[in-house]
Amino acid sequence: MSHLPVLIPITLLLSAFLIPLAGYVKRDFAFAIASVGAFLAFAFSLAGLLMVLSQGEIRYHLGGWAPPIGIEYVLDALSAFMAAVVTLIGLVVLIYSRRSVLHEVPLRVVPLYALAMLLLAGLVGIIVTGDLFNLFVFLEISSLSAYALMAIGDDRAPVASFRYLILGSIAGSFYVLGVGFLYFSTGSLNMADVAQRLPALYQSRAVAAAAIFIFIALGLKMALFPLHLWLPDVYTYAPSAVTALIAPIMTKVSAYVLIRMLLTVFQPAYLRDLLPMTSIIGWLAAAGVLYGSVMAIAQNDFRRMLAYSSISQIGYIGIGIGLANPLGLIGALLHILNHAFMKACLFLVAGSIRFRTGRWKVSSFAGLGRKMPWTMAAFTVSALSMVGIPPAAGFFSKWYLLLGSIDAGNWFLVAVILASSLLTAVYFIRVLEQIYASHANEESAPMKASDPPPSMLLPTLLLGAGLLILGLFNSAIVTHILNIVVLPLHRPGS
Amino acid sequence: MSALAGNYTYYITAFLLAIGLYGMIGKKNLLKKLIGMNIFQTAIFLFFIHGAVKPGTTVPVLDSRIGMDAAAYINPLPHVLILTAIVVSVATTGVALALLITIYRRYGSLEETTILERMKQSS
Amino acid sequence: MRERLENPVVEGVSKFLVPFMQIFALYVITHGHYGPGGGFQGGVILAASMMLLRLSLGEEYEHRRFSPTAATFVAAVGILIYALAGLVPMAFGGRFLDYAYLPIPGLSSAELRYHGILIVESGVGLVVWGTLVTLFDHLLGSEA
Amino acid sequence: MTHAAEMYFSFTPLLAVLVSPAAAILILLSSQKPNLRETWTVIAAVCKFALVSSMVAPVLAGQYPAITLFDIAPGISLALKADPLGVSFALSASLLWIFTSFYSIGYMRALAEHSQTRYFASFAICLSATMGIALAANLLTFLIFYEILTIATYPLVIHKETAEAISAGRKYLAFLLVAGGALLLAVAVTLMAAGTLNFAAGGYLSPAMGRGPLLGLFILFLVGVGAKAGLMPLHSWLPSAMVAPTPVSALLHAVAVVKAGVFGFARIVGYVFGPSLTADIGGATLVGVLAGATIVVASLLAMAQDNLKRRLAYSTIGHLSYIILGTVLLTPVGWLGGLFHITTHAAMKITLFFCAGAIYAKTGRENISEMDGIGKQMPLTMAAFTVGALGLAGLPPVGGFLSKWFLAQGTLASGHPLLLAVLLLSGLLNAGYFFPIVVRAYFRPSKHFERFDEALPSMLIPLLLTAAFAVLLGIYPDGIFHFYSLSAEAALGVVARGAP
Repeated sequence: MSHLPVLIPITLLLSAFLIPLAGYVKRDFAFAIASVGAFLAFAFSLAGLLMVLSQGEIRYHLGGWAPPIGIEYVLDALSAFMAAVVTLIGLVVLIYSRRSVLHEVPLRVVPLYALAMLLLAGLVGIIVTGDLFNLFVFLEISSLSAYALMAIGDDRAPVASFRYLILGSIAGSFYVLGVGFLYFSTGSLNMADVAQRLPALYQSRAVAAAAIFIFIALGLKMALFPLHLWLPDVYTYAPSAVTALIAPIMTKVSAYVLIRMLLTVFQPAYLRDLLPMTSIIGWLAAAGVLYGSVMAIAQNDFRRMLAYSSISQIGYIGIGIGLANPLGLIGALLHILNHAFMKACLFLVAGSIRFRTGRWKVSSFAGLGRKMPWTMAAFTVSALSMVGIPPAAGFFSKWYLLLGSIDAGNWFLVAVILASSLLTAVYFIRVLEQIYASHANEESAPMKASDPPPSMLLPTLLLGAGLLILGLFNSAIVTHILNIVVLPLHRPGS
Repeated sequence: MSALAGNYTYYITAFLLAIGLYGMIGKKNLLKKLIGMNIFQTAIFLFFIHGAVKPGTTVPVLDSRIGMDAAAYINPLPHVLILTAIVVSVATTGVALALLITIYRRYGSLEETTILERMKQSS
Repeated sequence: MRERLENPVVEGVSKFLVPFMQIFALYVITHGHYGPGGGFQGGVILAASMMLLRLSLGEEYEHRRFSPTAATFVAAVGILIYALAGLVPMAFGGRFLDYAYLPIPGLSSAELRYHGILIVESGVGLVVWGTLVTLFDHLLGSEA
Repeated sequence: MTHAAEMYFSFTPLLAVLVSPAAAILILLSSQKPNLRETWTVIAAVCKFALVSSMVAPVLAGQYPAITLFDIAPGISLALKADPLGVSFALSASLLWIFTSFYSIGYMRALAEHSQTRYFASFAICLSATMGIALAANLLTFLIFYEILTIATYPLVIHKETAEAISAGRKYLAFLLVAGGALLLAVAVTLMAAGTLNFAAGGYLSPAMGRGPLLGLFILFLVGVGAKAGLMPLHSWLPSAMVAPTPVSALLHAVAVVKAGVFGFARIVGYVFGPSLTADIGGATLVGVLAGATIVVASLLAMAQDNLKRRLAYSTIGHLSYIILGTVLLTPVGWLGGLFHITTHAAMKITLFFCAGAIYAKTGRENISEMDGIGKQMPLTMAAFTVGALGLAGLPPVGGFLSKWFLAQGTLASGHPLLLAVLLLSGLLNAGYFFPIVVRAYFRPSKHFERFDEALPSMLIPLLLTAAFAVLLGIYPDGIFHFYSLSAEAALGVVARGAP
């Protein structure tokens, strides 16, 4: 009997509460506990993933109460994969964060780490839980810690955070409302149980309402266009380390829930064929892909550019979900992984630049290529990956999405995917030109700068190198993990 | 008429949801937005509690006169869920209020337009 | 820093209310496992009583009686109790939070469950109490 | 063959690809020591050529070294295979890299250029990508190296870091990334339609897909590789990119990058669609018209250029279309002419670029109108230039004559005498834009160029050698490196099966 499903969130939760205690003794303990906690959680996730792959899914009944009465934690290929991604990114960013946090917000170190661990615990909880209402609780735990984390930033951060809080609460409420409809229709909150009872109720309007409410909620949470309005400010004004933690994983976890709903709770056949939900998601996502890219081109603030780029990249994930065919979903899942790596790497680079030079305007980056060669190398790799240049990882998620769109015969999405690559190239090439080929102008007066200390540089490089490795060996991930995840889409009648 | 009467909680719920949404989106004052959020969440609590109701039953506290007959009690689960949701809502409101206090200290106002103006001035 | 309001009505009413709130909170926590209530709710009431004092009597005065550090400590102890109640059964062959496996001699598994949930509820109550007061102190007390 | 020898044999293509990235890393690490850094470049170039040339004999004997590395996507492996077509391209690129390495060292030092480490490292990556393109065994591997080549060339294009260079770089990326997107889509559609991406001589797409969709797919491929190949109307990045340092223009914009486009086109016509399908769907006619127009228009535009490198660029555009034309003639002799022209044109054009670079490094002059009488100062350079010009105009004994001769035969064999006229006209136009340069250099007196003063030996010797190589190809086409046999073998392999 394996306790892994529950150990992952509990480790994080425990360290979240130990941090303030230890932090009062010595500020550095906060960082140490956070790192150890994240490392353990990652180790458990990895072990869980390996166990799931070799022995099949692990279902864990909390307190020994069997569902539908008790709460169940489930590690299957999908949740184990996501848990591993989230904890890995969390670990890398936390290791990076120490110097950056001390530099930017020295007075808030202890609460920042406590909240960061709470955030991770919430996100991992969302991933492993098999209970619809428990998911809401974790969703709110992660959101609350995110609001507080984001508010620790410069002057505008609290306003951005408050806006996010209002929208996030709407999302949370809509989710509960949807769950309420599901519960009153099926009498159960356990995902597997609900899934079994739903097919008989597909004609029910209450179920349709449930699906709509849940999907609006998740669309808001994952910043799916046009529900993205909260995102740019939040990413721009939060401390670098916080953005680097939130940007790569938080919206992805909502995308995960969407996929979970699509595959496990509602059957693909329902959302794809009976309610045209997936195609609506697909169209919105396509609009978001283009909108995000165009807006990113117009930005001069590096972090804001990355924020809009996130909206666009989330659109890719949305396209994959919208396609709701095996190749498309593989693309979406792979993009969750790849984009987590890319965005984490890019925001770490942004943090390093801020750490060394205090700058964040693209137009003031001239000459950084010589000053911070390693950081900029990592940036270059992730930028190329964002554009979709092989063999960097970003290429392959686009590859599967493209195959999925062709498979679905949706040439509009094909055009969107290709066009967005080019738009992405436009805004990244602009930065690359500044970094490597521009000479200092008055805005970027010559500066003293160098690569950040190893504790910041190594995580950045690790992510950069990871992009190439993920790219070259994506096939292993796809065949061994993602193919299992998308099996429900192959089932007859779906 | 009976359809209206039988479903009146749903209408109230929808009405409250609309008020809450209006408050969150239409009002320019951040505190009023927060109040709107609370109304919105309350509407949802109401919806859940209504879903638990069974006519002619009593509160789900073990009563020796009724015994173990589950059908004689209202469904306790939605209450438990909503209790949790209320706690979550309280926590959210708490964090929101704290944010508002910080904002007020920095900008001296909770009116969105004023805040935006002062942001522009400071940058 | 919250200033003391210096308003006799507010101070008097709060001073009068707080003991009742706290006793009610303890009742809610300890009766949670067989009636409406529980650690979460009781903890909130307990925290609310503390906040009321902080608001009405001023933080400077109130911090001397229950400091922010103490609040954090309470939260951490609470989570420790909760985690132990959850993890100890795992060490004895049960699942997380499966109190029937708590190693307390002389009790049947039903009784173990009955008392186990009380332990957990007390832990949760402490956590919620401590966390809310900590949040309150952090977000309001110190100027950022 | 023993087991170990077999292992080595199949690893040769991989090593040929990997030599230069390894060199790039060493180059980056030794950025503070110019001599060491440039030693790495030369060693890598020689090793690469040795590796490629070691494959020639077995390939001609029918043994194609192949290696399948691992799955890059489910069911599609990262695989390399050295067939005659690939080896002939790899061989000319790697041979000319040796010359270019020496030349680059001289050129960069003579002009005391900045960022030399970045320059040499990018160059090495470009060559690696070119090898990958040449030896790719399936479309996805091809695509990956194709995109790497696009990106690795970018730092070389913007090397000067002037506003002009940066805008040329943007133009370059705009064209090539769009083309890359088209190619990506084409590859994806091919995979979904045919279920495989492995190249097969004679093509593997089935006509069952329908004529219209197939033509659409063909056009996507054409856009994908046509932009690199400078096929009109996708050519305009190439003259702009001439702002790059001359060795870049020489090797990349005459040998590696643009030839990768042409080579890719040959791969797609010969190994994906197959000759008969290309003819059936009307692709051959379409490309024939485009290529014919490109040849004539590019030659006319070349005449109007005063900047020597831009004139060479337009000349390159025209000559690339010779090769494209050769492949869509769909006859063995036409293919032979086209493929052989890859090598001969490379040798001749690189000579011309080297000459242009030598003149620029020595005198700082780029415009033809300023080169009156330069033959007196740099007689050897101009002699080499003359050889290249003769060859491009299609005159014996330079290699260009032979390839053009085969192409002419091909046009007749496939029954398109109009195309023969295009070739002949183009020969005249070539003469029309090259010979005036030669005439100015030798016969217009000028007081600026009185003394004999050649460029550095490290620049002069490579350009003399490439000129000699161009002549060698003309009089002894099978030469030491069997370029002729490789082209012939490749042409037969493709067209003998499934010719229309």
